[in-house]
Amino acid sequence: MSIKRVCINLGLVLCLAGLIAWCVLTGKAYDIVLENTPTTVAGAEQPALEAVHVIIDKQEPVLMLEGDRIISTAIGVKHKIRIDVLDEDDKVLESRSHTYTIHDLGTPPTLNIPAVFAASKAEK
Amino acid sequence: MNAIKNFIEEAGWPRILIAAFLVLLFVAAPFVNVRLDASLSDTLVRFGMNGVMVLAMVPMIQSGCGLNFGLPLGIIAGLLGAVTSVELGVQGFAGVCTAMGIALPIAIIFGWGYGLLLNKVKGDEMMIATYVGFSSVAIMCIMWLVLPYSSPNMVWGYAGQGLRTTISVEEFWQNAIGGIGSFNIGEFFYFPTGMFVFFFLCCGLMALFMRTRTGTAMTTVGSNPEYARASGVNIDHMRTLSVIISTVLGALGIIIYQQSFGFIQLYMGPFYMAFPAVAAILIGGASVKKASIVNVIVGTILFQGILTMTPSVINSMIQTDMSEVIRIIVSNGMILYALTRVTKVK
Amino acid sequence: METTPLLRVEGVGKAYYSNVVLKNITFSLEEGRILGVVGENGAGKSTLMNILFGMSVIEKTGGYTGSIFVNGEEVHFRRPKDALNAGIGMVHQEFSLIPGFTVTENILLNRESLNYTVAEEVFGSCLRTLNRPAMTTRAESAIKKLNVDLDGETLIAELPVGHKQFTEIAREIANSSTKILVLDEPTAVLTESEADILLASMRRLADAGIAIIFISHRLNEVLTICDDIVVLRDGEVVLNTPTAQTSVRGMAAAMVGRKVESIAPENNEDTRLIGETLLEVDHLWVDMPGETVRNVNLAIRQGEIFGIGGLAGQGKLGIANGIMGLAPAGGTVRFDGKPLALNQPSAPLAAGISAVSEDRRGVGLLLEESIAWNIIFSAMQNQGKFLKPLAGGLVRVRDEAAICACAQRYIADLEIKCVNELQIVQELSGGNQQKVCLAKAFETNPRLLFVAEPTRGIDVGAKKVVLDTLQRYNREFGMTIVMVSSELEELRSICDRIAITDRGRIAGILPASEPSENFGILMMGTAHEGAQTA
Amino acid sequence: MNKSDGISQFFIRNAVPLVFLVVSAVAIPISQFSPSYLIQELLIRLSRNAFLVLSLLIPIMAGMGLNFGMVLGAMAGQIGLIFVCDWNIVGVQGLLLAAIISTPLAILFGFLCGIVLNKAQGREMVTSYILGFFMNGVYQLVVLYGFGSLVPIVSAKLLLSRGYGIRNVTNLDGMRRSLDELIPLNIAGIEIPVATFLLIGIFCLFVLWFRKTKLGQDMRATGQDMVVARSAGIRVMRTRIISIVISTVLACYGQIVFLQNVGTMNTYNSHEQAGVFAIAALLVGGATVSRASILNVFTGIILFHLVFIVSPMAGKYLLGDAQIGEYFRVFISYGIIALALVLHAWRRMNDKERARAQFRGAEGGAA
Repeated sequence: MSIKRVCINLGLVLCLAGLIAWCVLTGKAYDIVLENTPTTVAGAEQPALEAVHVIIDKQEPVLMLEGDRIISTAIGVKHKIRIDVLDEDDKVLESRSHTYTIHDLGTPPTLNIPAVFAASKAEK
Repeated sequence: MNAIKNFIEEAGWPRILIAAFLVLLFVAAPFVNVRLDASLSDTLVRFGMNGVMVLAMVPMIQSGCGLNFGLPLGIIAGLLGAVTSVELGVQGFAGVCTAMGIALPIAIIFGWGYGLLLNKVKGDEMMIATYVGFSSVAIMCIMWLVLPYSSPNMVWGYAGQGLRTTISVEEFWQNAIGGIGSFNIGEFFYFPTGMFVFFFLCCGLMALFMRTRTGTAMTTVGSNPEYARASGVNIDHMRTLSVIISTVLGALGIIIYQQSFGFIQLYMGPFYMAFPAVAAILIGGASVKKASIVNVIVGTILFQGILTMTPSVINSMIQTDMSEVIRIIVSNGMILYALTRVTKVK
Repeated sequence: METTPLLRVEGVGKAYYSNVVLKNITFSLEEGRILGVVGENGAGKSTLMNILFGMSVIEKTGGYTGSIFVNGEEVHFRRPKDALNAGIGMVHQEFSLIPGFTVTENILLNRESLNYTVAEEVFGSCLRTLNRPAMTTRAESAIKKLNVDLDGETLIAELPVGHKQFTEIAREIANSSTKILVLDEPTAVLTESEADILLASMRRLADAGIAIIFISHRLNEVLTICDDIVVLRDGEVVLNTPTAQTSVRGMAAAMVGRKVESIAPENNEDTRLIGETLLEVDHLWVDMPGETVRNVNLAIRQGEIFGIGGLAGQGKLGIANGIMGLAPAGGTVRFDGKPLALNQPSAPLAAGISAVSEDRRGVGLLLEESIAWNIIFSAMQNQGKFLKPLAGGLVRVRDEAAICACAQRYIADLEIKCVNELQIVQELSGGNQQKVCLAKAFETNPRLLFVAEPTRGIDVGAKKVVLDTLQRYNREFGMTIVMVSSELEELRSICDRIAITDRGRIAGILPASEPSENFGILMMGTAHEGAQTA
Repeated sequence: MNKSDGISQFFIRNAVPLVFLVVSAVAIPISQFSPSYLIQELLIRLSRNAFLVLSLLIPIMAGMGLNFGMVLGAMAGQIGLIFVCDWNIVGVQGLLLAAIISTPLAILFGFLCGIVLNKAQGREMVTSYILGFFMNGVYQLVVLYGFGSLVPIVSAKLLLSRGYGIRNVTNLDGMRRSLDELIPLNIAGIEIPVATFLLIGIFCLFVLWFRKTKLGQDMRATGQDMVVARSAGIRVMRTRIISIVISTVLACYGQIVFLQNVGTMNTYNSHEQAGVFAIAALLVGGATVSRASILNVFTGIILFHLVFIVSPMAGKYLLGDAQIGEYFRVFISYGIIALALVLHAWRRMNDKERARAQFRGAEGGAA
């Protein structure tokens, strides 16, 4: 068996492995629990938000009122979450984004909206 | 040692495994609270119900036409007879006889045409038979809707026309043959004497036929068509005749089946009916080229025994109904074995 | 100038178990020469070629003795591939071509020109693509060497027989390593003009340096084209000479001329009554594959033993099969003055003609059934024997007792060696199977019996029983017998008259007492045109 | 051959597609479907089925007839899909992964099938057919009893309530039409599954290319005359097995493509349907047991499914009963296979006769 043949075969095997990895990493769908409940971040009390639109990646916005717990799905490992705080007329008051990987969220993956909201504020 | 080896070679592993499996089931039955006498009785009833259809395989195998996967054609003839008999409202033994009387000429005509077709496609009979069977079932589905039957026992209530998928023969001729001379032993054991008499009558006639000049010629055609031709036998006639006999037996077989079962199943009912019959005769020791009446009897008992015993025994053992899967694997595995084995011998 | 010959065969012998078929064969073949090999059927030609080509049948039956040299080096072929590698190409009698492929594809079958593809790095060389232009060029050059008009793009199925033959030869030439070409009766299927073209191509190939071994039954062709001639008889080289030093007659005599012990037929004229014409055959043609009968006229007399001989493929077997309705036939056959329907196997049986087929296992026997069944079947089907009434004559079933009795009678009479009459025929030896075939035919009490190749593949003892039995039935019951055989001496030993077939016609009919050479000349198809008489 | 003979030959050769053309020409107006609906439906069915039907081509080339054993490939594909569903991988990635995991399975099945068929030479079709049934039993055994007990299945959504065995219907929502809609294109309200067609196109090119390879040539040789091919040194048995393996693998991909379009999977029935409909469609396209081309595939799918779509409605308007149309299409799927097999066997016998007659004629001429 020539070196060339070995190289090509090896390359193909690597490609295949890469493909599998890519499929699993970008194609796996996770159920994420979204909570809009009061929580404590670094000692600071974060109250639940009154009404927000939660947008994960490019999915449809999910409306969450105070105290809601919703199960949503996210495909892939890395996600960008956007939180739009709404006023009484459903107008966007403030919009904040946050990036996270699925492994940051623990099992089952849980995302606390006030915490994310606070964290992204801290980033700014 | 040698004798055992010979026996295994002769019978073939699958057959021995199946027989052993059945024995095991019977042995295990009392331990899982399955009544032996009831199971035995069930097996016998099913044996009587299916025996004639298995017997229908014999003439075609013997004449070299292979396994009759086209059995549904005969079954359709039987169904037509049965349905017509119910339409006429004949009851009891006379009803069954009417059904058979009507089915007979239809089966002969079907078998004749089917035989002519098979003579044109020598070597490919089995595959074509399968699909001839399937398509005839499909076309009859249309016919059941269209044919002018009107008995309120059979047509759909709301539409007033088109036959129902299952028609009860309870009021007409359920057990009209099976019930003759039947008796019970104890609470659970029922013996359908009439059905057995009928089945063994058919077997006897078949055995007798096989010993006549024509029957001998038919076997010879299957064994070596060239030899038969050189001896002045008309091969095509013999093959056609065997197909007709097979079709007729299929028709009678389904009527026997129905009178015991209590229902006529129309539409897609006969679709896969050839497969259990084919599997049974193969389990009984027949090959694609040779079959005897002993094969029929042994095969039907083994196959039907497994069909009755697996649901009850296995279910009690593991609380799951695996019988369907076992049926599929056993029957098709057996056919597969026969198909791959015959070429190896050649 | 003395050179090493391209091929040298030295002292080659071969025995199938105890049966010696080749003894001490020695000859050599030089570059650019054509060697003609002639001999009767069974003289050992095909065995010799099998050895040369490394067919597995030789190795399986214990190999051969002696040695073969190619280019001075000793070789021992175990597989056809070895022979191919050594440069020996063989064109068999049966075409080995794929009908739906073009001429080019067939010429280069499994030796195609290929292009590199990336896929082969993963899945191996079988995924290279075909290089059509290169293939066309190679095929064309091979065809050109033959100098025949053959289009590389035509499908084989659309070619006439002759061109198929050329394709076969081109295939061997296309293999550039081919130095020796073996042609096994290449002209047998050709028309005369095609044969001429082939012979011319052979000459061209020889001139181009290829050595050719040419096997043929047409002595004239051998004389015209070959440089040297080897004649085989009974597994021995009886003549090995340059062509110039022999003639058709010389070859024919060498081929058939035994130690002419002239088996004079016993003086039977006084004990036997040869009667009037019983079977009359007029312009019979029979379409039997490999044994085509084109135009045969015969008259067979009541009570005689009539022999039909001739080389394989010349139609002698076709005659019997045609009359028995087993192969499509035409012409007129009259039996006992009444016309006999052809193409209808039951007609001759009903008229009282039976046959013992040359294809014992294929047509003659029910291998998986008992001896008894085999013997009685014909008589039962056609004459309603061995049936007994049951249920007051309503049905008639096999009379097993009578069947067994009958079988036992024949087992004793013909010395069939078996356990009992219920033994499966498959388990019997060839000779005993043949006796069962005879018994089957005798049981129908035929007035005329065709016996085809009755002694083929059976041992000496059985051979004698078979021939003696035939003679006995002829003497005792006056049964007219037509015996078809490739073995001339066997025919001469029991027949009264012998017809020789050639190319589907009767080349001539001679009394059995004629010297062998005369039969040989008839067989070789070299007799003058007027020989075709009835 | 004269001209009228040529025309009649054309009609005889193309009898089946022509009959279907006539049937659909009559039935379309009766069914009262709008052209855009029909086109949309046909496109969907073309994209769904083309792959499955194409997978039949290679065994035909190798002379093994219609590969009824392609259901084995479909089973492998379904097993892949079950796993992917369980791991909750969605979209095209899910399909790709399903294809990757089911490939070795399909190769194994194809290899087994090839070995069995080599043992049943001359009756490959009926054997592969029964093999399909047999493997269906094995499949059920594994999926119905093994999955969730022996084979770990995480997702409770897939399992039967008893805790093991896959449910009768597996939902493929995550992958539903993900390939079809990968490259969206909408012309005049008709959605065109571009990506699927691209894939089909690539595969057609593969088949064309494959015919030109040495292996393809060996397969054709084997298909036409096994004895000659063997004597020429071609490894016949191996070639036959490879052809079945390729077919099985492609059928596996075909089933995945098919199911992503449908969006739900009948765990225990989907594969059974695959074989019959693919074979019927190919035969309707004018293919025979021994010869099939890519053109046959596409004409076949279009004609077969046209009749399939319109027959229930046509039956309803014509006879007042949609059920008749339903049964009619069951009949044509089986009937067409029966007819094609009969025609094939018949033609083979006739050809043999004719070849002999020709031979006889030549003899006569020479005499």
